[in-house]
Amino acid sequence: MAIVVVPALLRKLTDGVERVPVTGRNLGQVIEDLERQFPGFREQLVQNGEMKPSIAVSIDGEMGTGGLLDRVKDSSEIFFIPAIGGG
Amino acid sequence: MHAINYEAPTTVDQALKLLAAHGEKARAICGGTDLIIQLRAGVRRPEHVVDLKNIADMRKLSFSLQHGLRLGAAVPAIELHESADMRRYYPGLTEAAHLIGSLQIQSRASVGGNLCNGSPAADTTPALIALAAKGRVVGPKGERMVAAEDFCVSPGRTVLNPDELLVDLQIAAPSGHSSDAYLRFIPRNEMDIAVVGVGVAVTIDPADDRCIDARIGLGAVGPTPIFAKEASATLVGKKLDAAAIDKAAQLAIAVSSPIDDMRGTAEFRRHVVGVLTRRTLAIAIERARSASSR
Amino acid sequence: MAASNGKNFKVIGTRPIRHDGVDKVTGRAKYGADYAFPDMLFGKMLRSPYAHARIKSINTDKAKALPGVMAVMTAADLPDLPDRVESAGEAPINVAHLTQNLMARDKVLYNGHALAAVCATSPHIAEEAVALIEVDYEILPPVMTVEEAMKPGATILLPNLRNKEEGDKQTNVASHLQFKRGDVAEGFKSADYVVEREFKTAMVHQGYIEPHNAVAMYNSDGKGTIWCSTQGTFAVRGLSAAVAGIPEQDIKVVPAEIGGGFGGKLTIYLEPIALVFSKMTGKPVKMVMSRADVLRATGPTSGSTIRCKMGCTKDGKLVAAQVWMAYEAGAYPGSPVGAGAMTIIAPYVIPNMIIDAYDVVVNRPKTAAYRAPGATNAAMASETIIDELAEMCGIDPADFRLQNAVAEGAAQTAGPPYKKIGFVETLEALKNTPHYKSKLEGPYRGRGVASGFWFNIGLQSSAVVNLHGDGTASLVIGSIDIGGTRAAQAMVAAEVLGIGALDVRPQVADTDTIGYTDVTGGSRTAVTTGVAVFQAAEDAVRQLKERAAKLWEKKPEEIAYTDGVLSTAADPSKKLTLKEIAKQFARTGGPITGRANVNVRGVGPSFATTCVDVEVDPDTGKVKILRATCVQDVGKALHPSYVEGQIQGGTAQGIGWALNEEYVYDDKGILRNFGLLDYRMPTCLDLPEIETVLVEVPAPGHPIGSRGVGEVPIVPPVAAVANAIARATGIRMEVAPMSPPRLLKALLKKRNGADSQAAAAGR
Amino acid sequence: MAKKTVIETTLNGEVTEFLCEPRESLLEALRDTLGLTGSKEGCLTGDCGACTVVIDGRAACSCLVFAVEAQGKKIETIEGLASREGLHVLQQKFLEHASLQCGICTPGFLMSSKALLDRNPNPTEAEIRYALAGNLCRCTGYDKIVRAVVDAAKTLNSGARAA
Repeated sequence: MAIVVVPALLRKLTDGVERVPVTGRNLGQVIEDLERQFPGFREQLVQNGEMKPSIAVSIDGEMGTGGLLDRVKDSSEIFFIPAIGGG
Repeated sequence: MHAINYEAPTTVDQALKLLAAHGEKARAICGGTDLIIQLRAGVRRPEHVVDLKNIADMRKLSFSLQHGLRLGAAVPAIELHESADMRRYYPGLTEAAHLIGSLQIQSRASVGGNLCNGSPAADTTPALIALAAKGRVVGPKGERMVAAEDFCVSPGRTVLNPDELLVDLQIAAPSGHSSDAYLRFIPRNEMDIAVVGVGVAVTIDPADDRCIDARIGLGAVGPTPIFAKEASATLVGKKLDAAAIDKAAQLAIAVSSPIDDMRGTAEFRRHVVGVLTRRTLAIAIERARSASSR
Repeated sequence: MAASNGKNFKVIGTRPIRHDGVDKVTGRAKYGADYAFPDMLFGKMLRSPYAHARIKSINTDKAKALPGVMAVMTAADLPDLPDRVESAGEAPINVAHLTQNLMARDKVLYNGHALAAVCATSPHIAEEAVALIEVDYEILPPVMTVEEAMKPGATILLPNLRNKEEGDKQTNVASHLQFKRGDVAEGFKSADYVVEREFKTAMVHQGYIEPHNAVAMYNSDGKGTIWCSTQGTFAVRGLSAAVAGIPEQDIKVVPAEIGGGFGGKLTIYLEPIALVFSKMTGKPVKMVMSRADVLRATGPTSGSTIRCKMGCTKDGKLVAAQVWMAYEAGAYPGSPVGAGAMTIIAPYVIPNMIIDAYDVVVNRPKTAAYRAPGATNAAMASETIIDELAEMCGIDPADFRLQNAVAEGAAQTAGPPYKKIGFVETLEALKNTPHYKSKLEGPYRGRGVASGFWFNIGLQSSAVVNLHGDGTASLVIGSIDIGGTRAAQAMVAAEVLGIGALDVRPQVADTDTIGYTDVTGGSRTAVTTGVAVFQAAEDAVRQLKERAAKLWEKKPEEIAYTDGVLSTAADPSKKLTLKEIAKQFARTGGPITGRANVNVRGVGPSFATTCVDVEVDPDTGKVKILRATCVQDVGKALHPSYVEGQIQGGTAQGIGWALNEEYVYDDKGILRNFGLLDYRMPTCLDLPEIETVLVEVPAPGHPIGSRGVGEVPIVPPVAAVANAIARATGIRMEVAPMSPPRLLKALLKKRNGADSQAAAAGR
Repeated sequence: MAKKTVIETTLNGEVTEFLCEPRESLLEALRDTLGLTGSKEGCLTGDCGACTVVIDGRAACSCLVFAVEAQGKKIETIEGLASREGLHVLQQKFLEHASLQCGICTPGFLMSSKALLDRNPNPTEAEIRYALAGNLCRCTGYDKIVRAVVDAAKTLNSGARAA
């Protein structure tokens, strides 16, 4: 199963659990599974059918670019990170 | 910028007639490096701008050991530094003029304009005060001489009446063992307005190295440039050792009344007046001692 | 020349004269303000004299009545956009805040906030008319610091801003982020040395020499064109469409040359205003900011308060870090505090850490990006404390960093592991520089070291390579060139095509000519657009092979292309240079155009380590920079001269930030230093020669191995200067800039303290 | 509005006439009336030097000169720096040393440098830095600019001319 590493401030949704095993072949399915396990997750990450622009996703060390369609492997490690801009 | 009329007389008389005609509505301009900025900012709103740069008399810089210096009020600052006489006989004033803004500014701005702009932080004014410079002011009622230390009355205001002109600045030739120096403190190494400026002129007796005469001018530590009388007087007749210099520095601090602003705190300025008075005196004294080689 | 990543490059790494160079040294290059059209009008903004006020009424009658005035605008002439976060350009943006920042609706939130505009036949008349607009303000108390803004019961800037963490109350805290690892309490227990300090850094401006500008022409067919100096034409198109209420597809944005940006020209200020004025008047309209407008009302970067506590063992192993940081967002949310949090300890392996970061609105201009946004403030705190810990351990500051440095596999602050990075290499290279090996002697002199990290970003780029009949190529890209990236892109294409850098003519195209390309920012242009250019050139090469295959009756797989020559192993007699086959394009299928569009995933992050020697005037607190060296991992330098230039420029800006640059507001929240006389950027008399060392640890996944180079060099200097001052005077400065009044105060305090101790000791 | 006056000046060697309002700066006349946009507006207070031109042999900020003051003066701008023979040595050296990034300050630096070398063909680095202190560059850290001027002076003194 893929692992979602829960951001510090969202661990209130998981009673402090940091690493959550999830199922899903893409990011959208993973978030749905998170929502099933810990209701309230979706609204933290998704805004009208898309990843919130303020959140970036790292899957296996690569920054995602396909939003909810980004592929997830069984062995994947997924991080939600604040989006940053440069100068 | 609001609409203006521009006039460029070629004689002092023409200039005076224009100023008399326009009164408060006119403003004289030399380099314009202050005035044009003030017009854009709406700080001054004259209807008529009278350019003095085309008046030949006011563009003359003449020096002789007999008559001293006559510096036309419209002479660009850069010309002081380009004059061997100025560098040799008035190194302090020359340094001060060479510190006004950039070379681009110095090629326009004049020492006379620097004085007439009436800024407490003007670089050349403390140097003029140190040299006991007098300004020749001409108006409809004739001519009067105004000492540099009496010229400014408040920030941006001078003794000039609207119908008067500063034609030139006059400074006596230095006697054998005298010289001057100017230092200012700025956060960067160029381009800033003085946070503190100190001009010093000293004359010493080579026989016993005592001070015959000393004058200290201070900038940016009061509403106008300041002649530090007591600080100057305390040196006269004394051997110019560390103690004497320190006493003068303390008195210079005492006469300062600086303010807090974005360029420095009052506390900082008071401290630096002391520091710069010591440093500037040291330079001027050294120059005066070696002036004998003239 | 042999590349550090094993590849052999012929063009990459050389120093050709930039393609746009002659235009720029002859004054012919056209910047935004240089565009002019017949019958053009000029727009000027009315800006708030107050820091915080409610707009009760605006009367524009007198302004409209002034001869020469063609139109007057207020927020009522723009669509009232809902609170909605969109990703435009590189970072997410709230379009309601965006439009209110361009033209205040019911409240002005900072001194300089625009609330009306005039369009007239001359800029002078427009200025006079602006002065005739009458506004009735209800003045509100200004909130100028994060401390005031976060106090319970603080005056609220934005009524819709609510704190979801604590019972959904109105707040000035726009967001709170937290990063956590291990057990901080346990970590500090295991520390032999612990240092905790609170740092403040002032709000500073990018200081580009060219003021913001825009020229707009709206036609009767409902289509508009904007010429402007921007870091991103597509961002201008998207944001201007939203603010002006004009469909995006009806706007074309033409990139003028740009006179510096450093992040400050990623967003918009004038563009949609000029466009709406053009729509109102039917004439072309030019708007150019004054320098005062630029300083008062564009986006500087955040001032900040950072409490940082770090601990290490006596042999110099970092064991714990605890950080509380709050950044000024300005009038609307969006400070770079997130990046600050993710960079502050990024260079080090620290098993136990917790970082809390707050984005706070205050009555200052809405901040914009500035070169590695947020990272310089953060490094001032962490790198100062690291230096102090190294001193306590008696370990050389470079060695201390070396033994705690992150390398491939180590966890980043947000969790994911680093790939191949070159931090260790920059530290080792520094130790071998003549500068670091030299001895620094003399009173009140000190040497300071600091390091910095920056992510760099990828995003989207498009590139088109056209091959011409003479065997040369033209390159079309959408990435704005601020510092020589056009030349770098041409070199990438030339490398792949096996021709000379000057045989490729690069051109930055408008939004209707090239595919979508994200902003020039995040140090992405040379690197990410470089990937698009590389692939576009490869696409052209693929087609060249097909043409040769056709001529030689072979399969394309049998054709090789090296150094601009086509050949086939199947028949050594057959060879065609690019020039030769170019002559045959017509009879082999017509012109060849290679193209590529990319959305690049991981890009290589950058590390820099800077060493600064200073001399302090103990009587005035003035700091002289004696020598400065910056060592940076650049992956692979495309055009080394411009890479060095980026490093020197970033270092210079960092030194300005360290010594004298700061926004000075009075107690009413009015900006006092709104000109370049008193906003003191370094002149060439304030800086020494800035030495650079380019370390090349190739970035994995990049065809050339390049890393972004533009931003990271600004991260270390403030801390490096602080550390140098500490070594020179024994004083740890906690406020940037370390201006003469601040340093002198500290020097006198220390001296008097010493005196009173001496007195107490009866000496 | 005061009515416009005709100004006659020698601009880059050519006798030139233009109309201007008294409140217009020389910079405005050059850029907006004469279409010579090589001189740049950076601050309008004489602090950045981007508008530097040479008036009667001396560098000046054209933003702090009224256009009417140009009457009878000899004015050189960046547009006049290169000749039919090619680029001025300073221009060539600025390119070779990569002395520009965004390029907005470059015309001002070139004109200040020209004014310096015309008066002092053999300046020290300190003299160069002093002469350029009135020109702000935010991109380069100045280093490559100073190198270019040093090199240009050397080339001029060696008698060689670029292009």
